[in-house]
Amino acid sequence: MAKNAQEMAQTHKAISISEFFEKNRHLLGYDNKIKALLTIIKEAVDNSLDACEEARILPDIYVRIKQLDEERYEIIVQDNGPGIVEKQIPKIFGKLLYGSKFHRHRQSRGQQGIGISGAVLYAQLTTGKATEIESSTGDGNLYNFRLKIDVSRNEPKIIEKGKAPNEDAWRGTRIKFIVEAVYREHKQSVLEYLKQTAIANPFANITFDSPNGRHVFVRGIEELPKEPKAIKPHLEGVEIGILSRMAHQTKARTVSGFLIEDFTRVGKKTAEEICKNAEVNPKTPPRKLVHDDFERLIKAIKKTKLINPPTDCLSPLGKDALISGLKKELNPIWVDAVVRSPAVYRGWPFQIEVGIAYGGDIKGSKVMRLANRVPLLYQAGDCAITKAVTHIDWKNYKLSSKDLSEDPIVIFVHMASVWVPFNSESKESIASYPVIIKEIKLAVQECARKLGIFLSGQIKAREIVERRRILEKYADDIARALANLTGESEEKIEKAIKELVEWRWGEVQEDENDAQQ
Amino acid sequence: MAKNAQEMAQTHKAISISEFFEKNRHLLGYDNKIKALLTIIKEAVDNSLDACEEARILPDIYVRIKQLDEERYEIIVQDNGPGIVEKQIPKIFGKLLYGSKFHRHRQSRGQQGIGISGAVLYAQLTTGKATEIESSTGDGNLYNFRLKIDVSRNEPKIIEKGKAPNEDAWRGTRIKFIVEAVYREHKQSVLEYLKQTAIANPFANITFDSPNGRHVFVRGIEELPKEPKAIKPHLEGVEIGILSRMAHQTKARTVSGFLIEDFTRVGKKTAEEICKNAEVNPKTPPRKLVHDDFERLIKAIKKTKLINPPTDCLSPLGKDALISGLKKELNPIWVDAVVRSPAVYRGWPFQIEVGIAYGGDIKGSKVMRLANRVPLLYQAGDCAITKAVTHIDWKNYKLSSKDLSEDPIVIFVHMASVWVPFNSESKESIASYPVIIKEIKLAVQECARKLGIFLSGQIKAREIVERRRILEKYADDIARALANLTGESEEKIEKAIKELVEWRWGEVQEDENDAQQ
Amino acid sequence: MPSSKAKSQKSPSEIEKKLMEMAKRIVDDIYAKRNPAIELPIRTLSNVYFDEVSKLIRIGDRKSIRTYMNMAHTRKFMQTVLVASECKKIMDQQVTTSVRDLYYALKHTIKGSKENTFDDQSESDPIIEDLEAALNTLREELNLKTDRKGYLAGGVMINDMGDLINAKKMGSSGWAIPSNVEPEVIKFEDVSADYILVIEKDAVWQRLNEDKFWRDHNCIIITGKGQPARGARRLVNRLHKEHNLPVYVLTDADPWGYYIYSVIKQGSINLSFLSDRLGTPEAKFIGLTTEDLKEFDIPKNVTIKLTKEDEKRIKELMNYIWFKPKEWQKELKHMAKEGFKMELEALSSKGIKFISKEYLPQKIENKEFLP
Amino acid sequence: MPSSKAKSQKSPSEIEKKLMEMAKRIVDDIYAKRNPAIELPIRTLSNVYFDEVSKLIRIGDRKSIRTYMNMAHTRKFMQTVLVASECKKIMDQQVTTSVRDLYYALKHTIKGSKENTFDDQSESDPIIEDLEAALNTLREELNLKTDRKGYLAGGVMINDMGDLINAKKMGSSGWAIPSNVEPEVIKFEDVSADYILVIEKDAVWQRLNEDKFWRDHNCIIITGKGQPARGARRLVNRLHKEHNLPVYVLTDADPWGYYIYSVIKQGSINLSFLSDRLGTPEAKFIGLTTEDLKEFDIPKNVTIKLTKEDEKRIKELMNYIWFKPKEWQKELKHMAKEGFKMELEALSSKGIKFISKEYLPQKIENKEFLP
Repeated sequence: MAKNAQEMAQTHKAISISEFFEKNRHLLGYDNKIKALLTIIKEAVDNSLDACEEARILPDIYVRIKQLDEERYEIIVQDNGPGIVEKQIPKIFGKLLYGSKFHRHRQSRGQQGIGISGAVLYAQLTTGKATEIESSTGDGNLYNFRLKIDVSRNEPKIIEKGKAPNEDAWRGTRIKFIVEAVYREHKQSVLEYLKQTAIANPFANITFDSPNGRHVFVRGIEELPKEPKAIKPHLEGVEIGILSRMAHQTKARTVSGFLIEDFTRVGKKTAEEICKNAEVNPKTPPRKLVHDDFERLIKAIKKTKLINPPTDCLSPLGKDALISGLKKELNPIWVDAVVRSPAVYRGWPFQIEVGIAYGGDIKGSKVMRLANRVPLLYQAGDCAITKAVTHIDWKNYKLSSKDLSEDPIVIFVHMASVWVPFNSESKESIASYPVIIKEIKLAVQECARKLGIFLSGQIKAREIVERRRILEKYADDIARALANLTGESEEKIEKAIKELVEWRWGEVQEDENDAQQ
Repeated sequence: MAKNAQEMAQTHKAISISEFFEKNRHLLGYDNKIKALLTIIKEAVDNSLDACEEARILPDIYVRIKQLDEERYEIIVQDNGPGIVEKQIPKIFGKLLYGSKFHRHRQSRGQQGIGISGAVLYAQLTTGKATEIESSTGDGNLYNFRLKIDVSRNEPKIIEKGKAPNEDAWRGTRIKFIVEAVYREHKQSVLEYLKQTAIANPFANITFDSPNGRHVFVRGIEELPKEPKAIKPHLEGVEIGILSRMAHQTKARTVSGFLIEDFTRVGKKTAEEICKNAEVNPKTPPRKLVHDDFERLIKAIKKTKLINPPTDCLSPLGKDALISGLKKELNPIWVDAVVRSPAVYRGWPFQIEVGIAYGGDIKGSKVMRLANRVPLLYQAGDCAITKAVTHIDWKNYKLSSKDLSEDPIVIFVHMASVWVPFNSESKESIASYPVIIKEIKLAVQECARKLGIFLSGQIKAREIVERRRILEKYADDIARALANLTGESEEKIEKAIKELVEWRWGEVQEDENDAQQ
Repeated sequence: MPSSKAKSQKSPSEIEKKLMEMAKRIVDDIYAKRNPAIELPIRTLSNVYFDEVSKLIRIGDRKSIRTYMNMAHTRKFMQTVLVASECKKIMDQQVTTSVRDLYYALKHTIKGSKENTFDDQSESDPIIEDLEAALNTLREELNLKTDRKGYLAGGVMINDMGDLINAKKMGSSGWAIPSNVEPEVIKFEDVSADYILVIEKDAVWQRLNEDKFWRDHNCIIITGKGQPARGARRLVNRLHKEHNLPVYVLTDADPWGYYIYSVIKQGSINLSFLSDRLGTPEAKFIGLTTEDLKEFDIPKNVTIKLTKEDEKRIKELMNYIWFKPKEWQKELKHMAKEGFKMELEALSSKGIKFISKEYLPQKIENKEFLP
Repeated sequence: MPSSKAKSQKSPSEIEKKLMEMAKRIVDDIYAKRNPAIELPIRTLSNVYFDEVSKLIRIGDRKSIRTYMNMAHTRKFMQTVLVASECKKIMDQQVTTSVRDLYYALKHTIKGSKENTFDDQSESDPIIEDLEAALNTLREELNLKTDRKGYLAGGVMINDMGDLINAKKMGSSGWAIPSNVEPEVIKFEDVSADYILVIEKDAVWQRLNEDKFWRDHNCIIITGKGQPARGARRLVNRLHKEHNLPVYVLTDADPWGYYIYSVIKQGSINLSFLSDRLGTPEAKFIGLTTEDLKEFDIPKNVTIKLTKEDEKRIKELMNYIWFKPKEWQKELKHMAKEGFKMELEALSSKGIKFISKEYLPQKIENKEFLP
């Protein structure tokens, strides 16, 4: 029956983030049982790789998927990373939106502190089972937890907790989930994800015990990529809401100082120019700024020429690593890579690298899409990478089809960025910002040009050999006809033709005065 | 430099949901400045309609968009709803994931308590301006607030607060945003959204002062749709995680009682059958159930034949209202509607209704997609409605093109459900569950059949008149030829032919013995 | 019979009477307020049969009724009446005209509309065939003529409209066969040849004419330049019937060539009502066959691979009752199995004069014919 | 000249000598390890010009060099040598053959490969034209003949290989024009006609032949059945040159008909090297024109709407230098503006005998010609 405002007010209530994602699990990549398995492994392996890299450890990753029941699987992911200190374990695995990477501006695989706890949530939702975590930082203690999430409070619920002596001084983290899922080996499978991961992280050893047997992806290079640095935000793309919040939280005591210290690449001159254009005294304490000041500051920032952000926050794979990865996993007859200089969108630096592998063991064509070394397997159609690659006419690069449908080729595109703009929270495709598409296209085209040179060389070599074959093929008929016409000996003419060919077949003849032939 | 686990632990930190959506605003529908304007108005108008319906008030909604600067707009949405009590105002508008509808299982426009506070967040982010809310429940007091959101805590921040005497005893709510945005009138515009809203809510008056002038959508019927009832969850589709959580929160004292009281449509017999199959004593207190019990219960539930959920939680528009809405806004020459019986997906009841309007003022073809009376304007390609409509061969229904590309037709499809499965949080398209597609298809086809009958009647009528015209057209030539052949008078024969036609033109001749002609 | 001057008044011919009767019935229907109707024999495969006695394709008894008031017929009904009327006109004037002229004479915009009586000739040609079948007559008897095609040379003296033509004295061209070879126009004054050789291809005919094959073998050589037009078929029919000359047919070794032979022999489906006049059931097939490849040691590389369409057509031929004789079934099976066909010119690979000096003499001498 | 018996030994003709010289040069190149080359006149529009003096389309001086070692030429080079050799063979044997026979005689699989010397006749035909142009000769002089087309009737007595043919006594068919009408084969014994009327359409020719138009107007009527083959064009050229007969041309009023006229008059681009023998610059255009519609009060409904292709072709014609005379520009502009074309048969809408009794007599009497 009709309610009045008072009655309605009584039903209002806060919703926990866990409840929200429990009901909206597709937003995190749990649309169906096949994809769920991939999502869990992806979150765990990404975390392991991130942790190893940050601790400068060459990763050894072990993944096991074991079928327990028709639609029930046990998943184990183990790494040799730095381990997690005891008191952090519950929150990292048992609370959504908890993490180290959200407030830091640096390239990493994970970003939002939502992935691994999402997996724990999915496990408890579908099988009711707690997730087991074992970890040691390499000291004498080995901690283990059995965890769930208290959904209504979004807090970890410790089911069991233990400590054991760590006699081998083992270091690392091992997680075990029990989930409802379905295992398949197809183009969007765990196997494909691990293969692409091995290509993009050739410094990692990955062992995968699948329900169908073991796959080993052996380390190809012994060096970790350079460590990305964290950066402060860049003024380009900053909005008034963020600016005013930062101004109220800053430790700086003047507006000028605030701009210089809290943002990247702002020097004294730039800060003062902004203040001048905004008609704000650079000495004003930031907390005293009022709304109108912020409006004028934002306008002034938009008018000021800003220096691009530094790019040491990025850690591209690099040309050699990329080539090494493609070679070891694909065994092509030709491979090359192109690493673009960093570029910027909305104040965030990013960098595109592209590798192309052709022929050899490769069958058919494939585009491998990666963001911060993580393979993207779903939503290819919406992705900036797909758009860039499909807009290229591949015939221009001597491939046999416009759309690659008939060529043995893998195009590997990696976007490294502090902040990758995904189309959805399940991180499956990159948003189509024009500048991103442009960078991808330039990189792919540059690499494709190299492939084109290789392919046209192959074609040319074949053509020269073919030329001799053709010339000789006709000698017999021509000789017979000329003998009939001139009365000379057929054998003699044929021999002369063959000598002529022997003598001159390598010469390249161009069609000049003879357009109509 | 390399960090160890202890160092890493120091950087871990909880992330507020506001921070999360601040950075991921595209998930809420703020992908760009054109869409942002639509999203804000949509959230505000949906809330107004929901509130009016719940309070059984015939809605009068006023919307105004005023351009302040190149990309800055003032948006006002005002309703004659029940108003909001003073102390709820800050939380409803200033806290994400706060609302009345999330924990209740009933059809409503909003669901997650994230829409209107998301709009407040967007406003403060882009212009730094607080949002103004005025509301009265119709008593002597008129409350007004100027609100922002404290992003790091996800709590409302009251900038200003006032109370005025409400001398006219005005009742309702009025919101004013100032945002960065761009106003356009195209197929995904505010205007289109309001037009479709007017069709789907013909009991509402909507007045829209756009930057280009006033549009009024006048109320077509004087009756509100029947009020939907809230329902408890249904056992179909319940997962072990939810079941065990509910069991620990229930007030029931036995498992049997828990199943009967906390779920819809579970009778004593069903509850006992489930317990028996699960080898659980129906008298066990729910809190004493252990994990294995839940596993067996879930299996038993899957095996038990369950009664479908009740459907009084749904409030479809109904055939008359739908026809009335389409007529008043589209002025077609033909209109009809089909309301399907409720169906169920994953335990949630839903209902499809379809209206088709043809000809008259309609130019071109359009599919209007609505979920719980809210128009969906984006992501048409991914939507179950689009998929169902495009899989139909429209030529079968006498339309001139297979894909409607040449027909003046509007197909209006409404899905009413307690829980609409959207493809993303911005609620722009319905997920493609097979049972949903099937229901839509059946409804559209049934309605299309009616249109087909109308159209073939039109064709038939044209044909009969055409027959006479054709017969008479040839009379002259035939008469001349026959006169030449027989020597009779041409005039006499022609007159006789015309009499013959006059006499017999209405008779329908079928091609029977004469296949080769 | 045709002449440039119209006689002032002449009594109507049988055909003209039939036309007038048909018109009279229509007018009676109109006056009686009945739906006016024209009865037409059905001319599709469904109403055609192979007459085992005469060995000709013949039309059956089934008729269709074309009526004015059936919308699917109305336009054709009008056109039929118009063509009938025009035929009467030209017969009255005692002139002949081409089917294309007839089309132009009848084409006009219908009063009060933008529609034409006929949009193109493909609308009027079938109506003429309808009338031929309905009146059981030849178009030539309606004073209409079609495109002509084909040449003749050899031992026959022809009287064409009073001009005497000696087919042994026609130089490199031969005598061009006109479209109307009915006895009223074409008479055979003297026939000295022993047989008739009908050749699919004009180039081969020219080769044989240049070699004066008809003189050395005392025969008549005729080419239809592909599928022979009515004129050439009727000519063969008349020479055979009136002078008892055997007829041998020489075509490409492919399903289309074989079909040309069958049309010369027992008539066609479309003109089944004329088979008596156009078919020559006693004709024999002299070649090419795919078996010739081996027998005459023809190099394999001048054969042509069968196309999908060829293969389909072979299957169709095998099902026609007039290709049921075992020799034909064997040849068609052989062609399908070996997967090749051959053109007459393929014989040139054995030398320019191989066909006239070896191939044909051997075949005729040994009577190596297919039935 | 051709006969069925090869003379035992004959001395080589001029043409044979040219062929042998060409071959000699190639062999010399081979012995000297030079890239063997054949020089060929270029036969495309780019090397063709309109000779204002003779009023003929003529070929220019530009040559292309076809060489053995240029991969784009190798196959064609081989084919050219083969065709030359085969021509010598048939000239040695003193026989003629069709271009199709030539193709078959040369087609074989190349030793040690799966490639054929020629895949189909469209490969050998252009090589023959290349040789004609290179040797400045007619294919008939290479003892080759093409498809024949066309008929003639009227005041001329023809000697064809010794057979005497009176074109006034050819009945309904007329005399079929052979492909080779060179003086060695065809001689004109007696020419009594006053002029030649060349008619695009056979149906119209038959109408005029039936009306004995050639008798009443003392002329010769010739049809090429569409675009006339070389034989008919050469015949018109010879009759005009040798007996000084005026030539009038009657075609459809459409760009294709006008082009047929232009080919009769000044030759074609492709055979520009033969214009002297094939073109008759003094020919006049008698009709149809689109202006006739008004002048002869022809009903508008027998006209045909121009297609896109027609419109394109009209524009092309307007740019040809030989259509530059103002009368032609006016007619073409008129056609484009009015947007219709007409076929000769359209005249039948005025009555069956309108063309022979009114249209042509009036045009000829009043000399209503286009240049």
